[in-house]
Amino acid sequence: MSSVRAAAPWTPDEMMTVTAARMLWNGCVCFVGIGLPSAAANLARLLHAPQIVLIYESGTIGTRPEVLPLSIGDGELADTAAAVVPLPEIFAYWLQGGRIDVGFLGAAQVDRFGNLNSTVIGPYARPKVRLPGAGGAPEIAAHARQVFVVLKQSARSFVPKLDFVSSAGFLDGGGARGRSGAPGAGPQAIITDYGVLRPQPGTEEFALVARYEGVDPADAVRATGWPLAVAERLEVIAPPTTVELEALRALHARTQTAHSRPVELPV
Amino acid sequence: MSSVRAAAPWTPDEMMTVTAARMLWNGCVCFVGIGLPSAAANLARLLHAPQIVLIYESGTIGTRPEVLPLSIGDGELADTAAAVVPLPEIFAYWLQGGRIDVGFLGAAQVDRFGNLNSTVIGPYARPKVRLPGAGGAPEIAAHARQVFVVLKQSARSFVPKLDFVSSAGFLDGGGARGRSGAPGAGPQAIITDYGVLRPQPGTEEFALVARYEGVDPADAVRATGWPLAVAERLEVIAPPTTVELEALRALHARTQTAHSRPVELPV
Amino acid sequence: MPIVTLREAIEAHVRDGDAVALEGFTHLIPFAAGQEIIRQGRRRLHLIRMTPDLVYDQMVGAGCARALTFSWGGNPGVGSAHRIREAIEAGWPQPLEVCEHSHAGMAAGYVAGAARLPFGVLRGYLGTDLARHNPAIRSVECPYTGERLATVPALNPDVTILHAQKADRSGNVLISGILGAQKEAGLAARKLLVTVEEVVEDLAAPMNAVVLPHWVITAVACVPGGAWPSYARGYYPRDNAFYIAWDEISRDRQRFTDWIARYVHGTPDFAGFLARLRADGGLA
Amino acid sequence: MPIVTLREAIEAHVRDGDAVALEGFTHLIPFAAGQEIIRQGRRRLHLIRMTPDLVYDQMVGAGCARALTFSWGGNPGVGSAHRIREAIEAGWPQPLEVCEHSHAGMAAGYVAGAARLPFGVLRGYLGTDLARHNPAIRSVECPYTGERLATVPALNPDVTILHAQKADRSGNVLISGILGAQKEAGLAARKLLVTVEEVVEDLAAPMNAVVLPHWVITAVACVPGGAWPSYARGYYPRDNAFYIAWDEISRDRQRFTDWIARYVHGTPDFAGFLARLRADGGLA
Repeated sequence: MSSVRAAAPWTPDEMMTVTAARMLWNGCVCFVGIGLPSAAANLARLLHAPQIVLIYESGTIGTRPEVLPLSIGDGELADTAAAVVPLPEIFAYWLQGGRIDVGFLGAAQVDRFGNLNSTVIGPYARPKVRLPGAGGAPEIAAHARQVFVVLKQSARSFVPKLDFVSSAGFLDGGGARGRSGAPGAGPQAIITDYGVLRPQPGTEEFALVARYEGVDPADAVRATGWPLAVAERLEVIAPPTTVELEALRALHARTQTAHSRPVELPV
Repeated sequence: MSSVRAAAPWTPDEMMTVTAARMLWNGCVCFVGIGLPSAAANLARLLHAPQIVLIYESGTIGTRPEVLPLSIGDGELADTAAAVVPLPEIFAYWLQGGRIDVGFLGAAQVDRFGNLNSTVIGPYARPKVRLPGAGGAPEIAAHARQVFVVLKQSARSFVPKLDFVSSAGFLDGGGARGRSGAPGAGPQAIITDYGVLRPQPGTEEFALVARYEGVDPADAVRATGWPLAVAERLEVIAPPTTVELEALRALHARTQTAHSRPVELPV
Repeated sequence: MPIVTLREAIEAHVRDGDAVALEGFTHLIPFAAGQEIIRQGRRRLHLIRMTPDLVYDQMVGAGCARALTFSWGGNPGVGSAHRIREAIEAGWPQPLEVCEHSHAGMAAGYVAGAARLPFGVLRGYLGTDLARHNPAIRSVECPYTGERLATVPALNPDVTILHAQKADRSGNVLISGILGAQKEAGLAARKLLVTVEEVVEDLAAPMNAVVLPHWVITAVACVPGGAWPSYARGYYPRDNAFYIAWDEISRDRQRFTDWIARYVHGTPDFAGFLARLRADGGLA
Repeated sequence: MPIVTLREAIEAHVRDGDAVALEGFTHLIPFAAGQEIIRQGRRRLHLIRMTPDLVYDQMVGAGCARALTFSWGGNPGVGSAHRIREAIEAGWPQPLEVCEHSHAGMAAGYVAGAARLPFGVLRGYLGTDLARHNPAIRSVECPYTGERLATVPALNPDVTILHAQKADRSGNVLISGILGAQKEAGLAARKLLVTVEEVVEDLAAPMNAVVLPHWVITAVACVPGGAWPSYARGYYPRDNAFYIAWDEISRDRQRFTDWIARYVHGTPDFAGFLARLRADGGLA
């Protein structure tokens, strides 16, 4: 396989993963969720951030999985961790203890202040769609020094008003979060399939500040349920390098192989 | 050594230890302190209560030491334990969790309601004698299903009024403890060098209910700083059997040998 | 602490209407026990679990539950827990009352339960709608700083059921690997049932390992494979293919009902369940 | 997380006036660190420790401390901590302010400190005089049951110092055996210093062992024997003879002062201390 060919096109997921990975620095303590955040954090570890500390809420601290976990508590995470502790300890001593630099969150909906809904579409008592729920998100959102949100943009996901606030971003903006007593600085980036949104000073409303190569910001605005502000100087995010893409694809390939091995029960 | 000769005289400590050991039953979960309680609990384990569960506040659960520990956290306790857990867990999940059948306590002073002082002689702010302090006692006294107190009788130790309440017995008696919200039943026996005192129904004041062979109850009364009530029918406690004495002395001898081995530092 | 069959353990210790927690966070999920509860037809259970995934999807869909206390409910890495969703969205097979927490809140509830405190404290639920919809989430004022902190009531299940790697013949149980809130949920319960992969002479537990002593356990049953399709570290890995297959099985009421009839009600026990699944090609 | 000498660690990270916790419950007591603090002449420390035994007897007698937070202070299995007693009873070498707890209360304070909560809750101090004399012991009302429960303020030392068996070259630390409140005290602190018996390539920590990752540790120093006369499981047992000998050494002001002068101030470091003690016949 030629690396030039392999690097040629990439999917939006790959672009988002690479963008998220680049935001993580060597030594960063990262509270990781399953899916794209886990891929991004491990990609960072395999490339520019070998000393990144990955913590999964299942209780694994400093884990270095060879393949990506499908669930938040795959055996691979425990087997390669520096420490495996009870789950209540992870939330009390490590997350609430203020030891997390970056928490990753996804959601079904985000609003202009980075508040997230992962609980319900429609009224809580009579849901149109019952989603899995908040899980670790409310306290990750409160306590991580900063939060990165990863979510594809659409009018359904980037909404003017959430059906339910599962975890707090900047609440109503304008300093409301700071006054709420939340220790962490809140969401500092929303990584989408168009680019990156960041909170604006003062208002704390998210605006598009960076776009991927080839993206028309007008498309990002159309894919947003509120009138999305666009920065005057819009940064352009470099496409995935060959090294990034190869590492990510190799990671996914290893993962695929490992997860498709049939399980043999010893009974 | 002839067992008859060995069994002939015994010390008050031996009589107290054997008496305490006999009060423990097979399967009993016992929160043990250092010294005589530890000897008694291990003697019971070696004789009639092989399934007794010994818990030391240092975090060792179900420990089966070959020799007695000098400190509450000797290595022997960890090496022979079913589980070794953090100390905060011992107090939260195991003691406060209501899992202890019997807690043993000593003290410098006891009053007629089984309240104990192990903190200070004289005023707290200007102590005549500053004692080590309460340690685990306040919560052992509150949470163990029952407490056994072990203390030699004298006017200095069996006092009409404590200088300081380190741990609660029946408070002022007459049901005060029950009203205080303490979950455990409180002190159910005080084992002394004269015999055994137990709380009387209603008043909850301790009275002498059993004496060792050869003890004149009038001596026990004279060795008590309050007008000690004596039960009408005073039980007589059988002297240590040969088996008990031999097991106890062998335990102490093993302990002595182990503890006098010189320590060699690997430096 | 007797070592019994799983059938005996469930018969003796799980009652209709009980508050029951099957814990295990991704790892060591007591699937065999959940299916035995279905097989025995328990009803009106209040199910408690941080992550009601397939094990409670089966129990809810089979009609065992009237209420659910949880913090995340889905098919991990796959999508929805369809049976739980349909119970909440459409009341099928019966309405499901929900008491919803965050992971941190629920963990604090188990910790309080294990310590026999009436409530747990956390700096949690800040700015969320969870407290608005769950009246169990309240607050206290710190007597030192004046800060208001969230509280959750202690979780004290009538019965907690865990799966673990090993028990010795006395019934001491060793749990190794990802622990979730298993120990706390176990110590918080009035009764604790444990299924294990094997019963051994000597646990050979390393220093400071997680061991539940026999005298806090109500009954142990030996059920090899009892965590499948989740995993037991040292015995078998997670069967990701079944989690993915479950999405199809559970999406449709009838297909789900047929699956329960054939594989759970149609088999005498978990060994029979695994044998039929293997015969049908659903297991390697 | 650098691996440094103990002298460097204390010089850089322990300041006059700091709140300092040397933890370790009978096991792994950081004696070498306590003596290095004496050697460097630190003053006005607020010493925090559940069981201020010989290590704080030495520091208090040497004049390092102005305050003591504790729950049991003595010479375990032997008797009084004479220097601590004389500081409290007679103000020598200087008055010692005390903040006194029970073990359960102090443990709850460390747990709260590690979790960055402002207070810990326990059903404790019931019917005792401790709360009467320690204004830090307060209460909250349970928002569910109305029960009043005791509270203790979080313990958050400026510096916690621990001794452990091993560190690897990255500074990850393994603690094995009796743990006390070491992990909680370590995570509650603003700075965490650890002395270890040895630095190894691979910790070889068993699953679920207690490992403090390098990034929560401020500095590690390798000090073989650094827990003597307490013990380090796997390395050397407790030197009970020295605990007994200390009773005589510490009973008299002058004899104590001479001992500190000869063995602590008169030696450059802990290796020198052990060598002199051995030369004098005080160590096998």
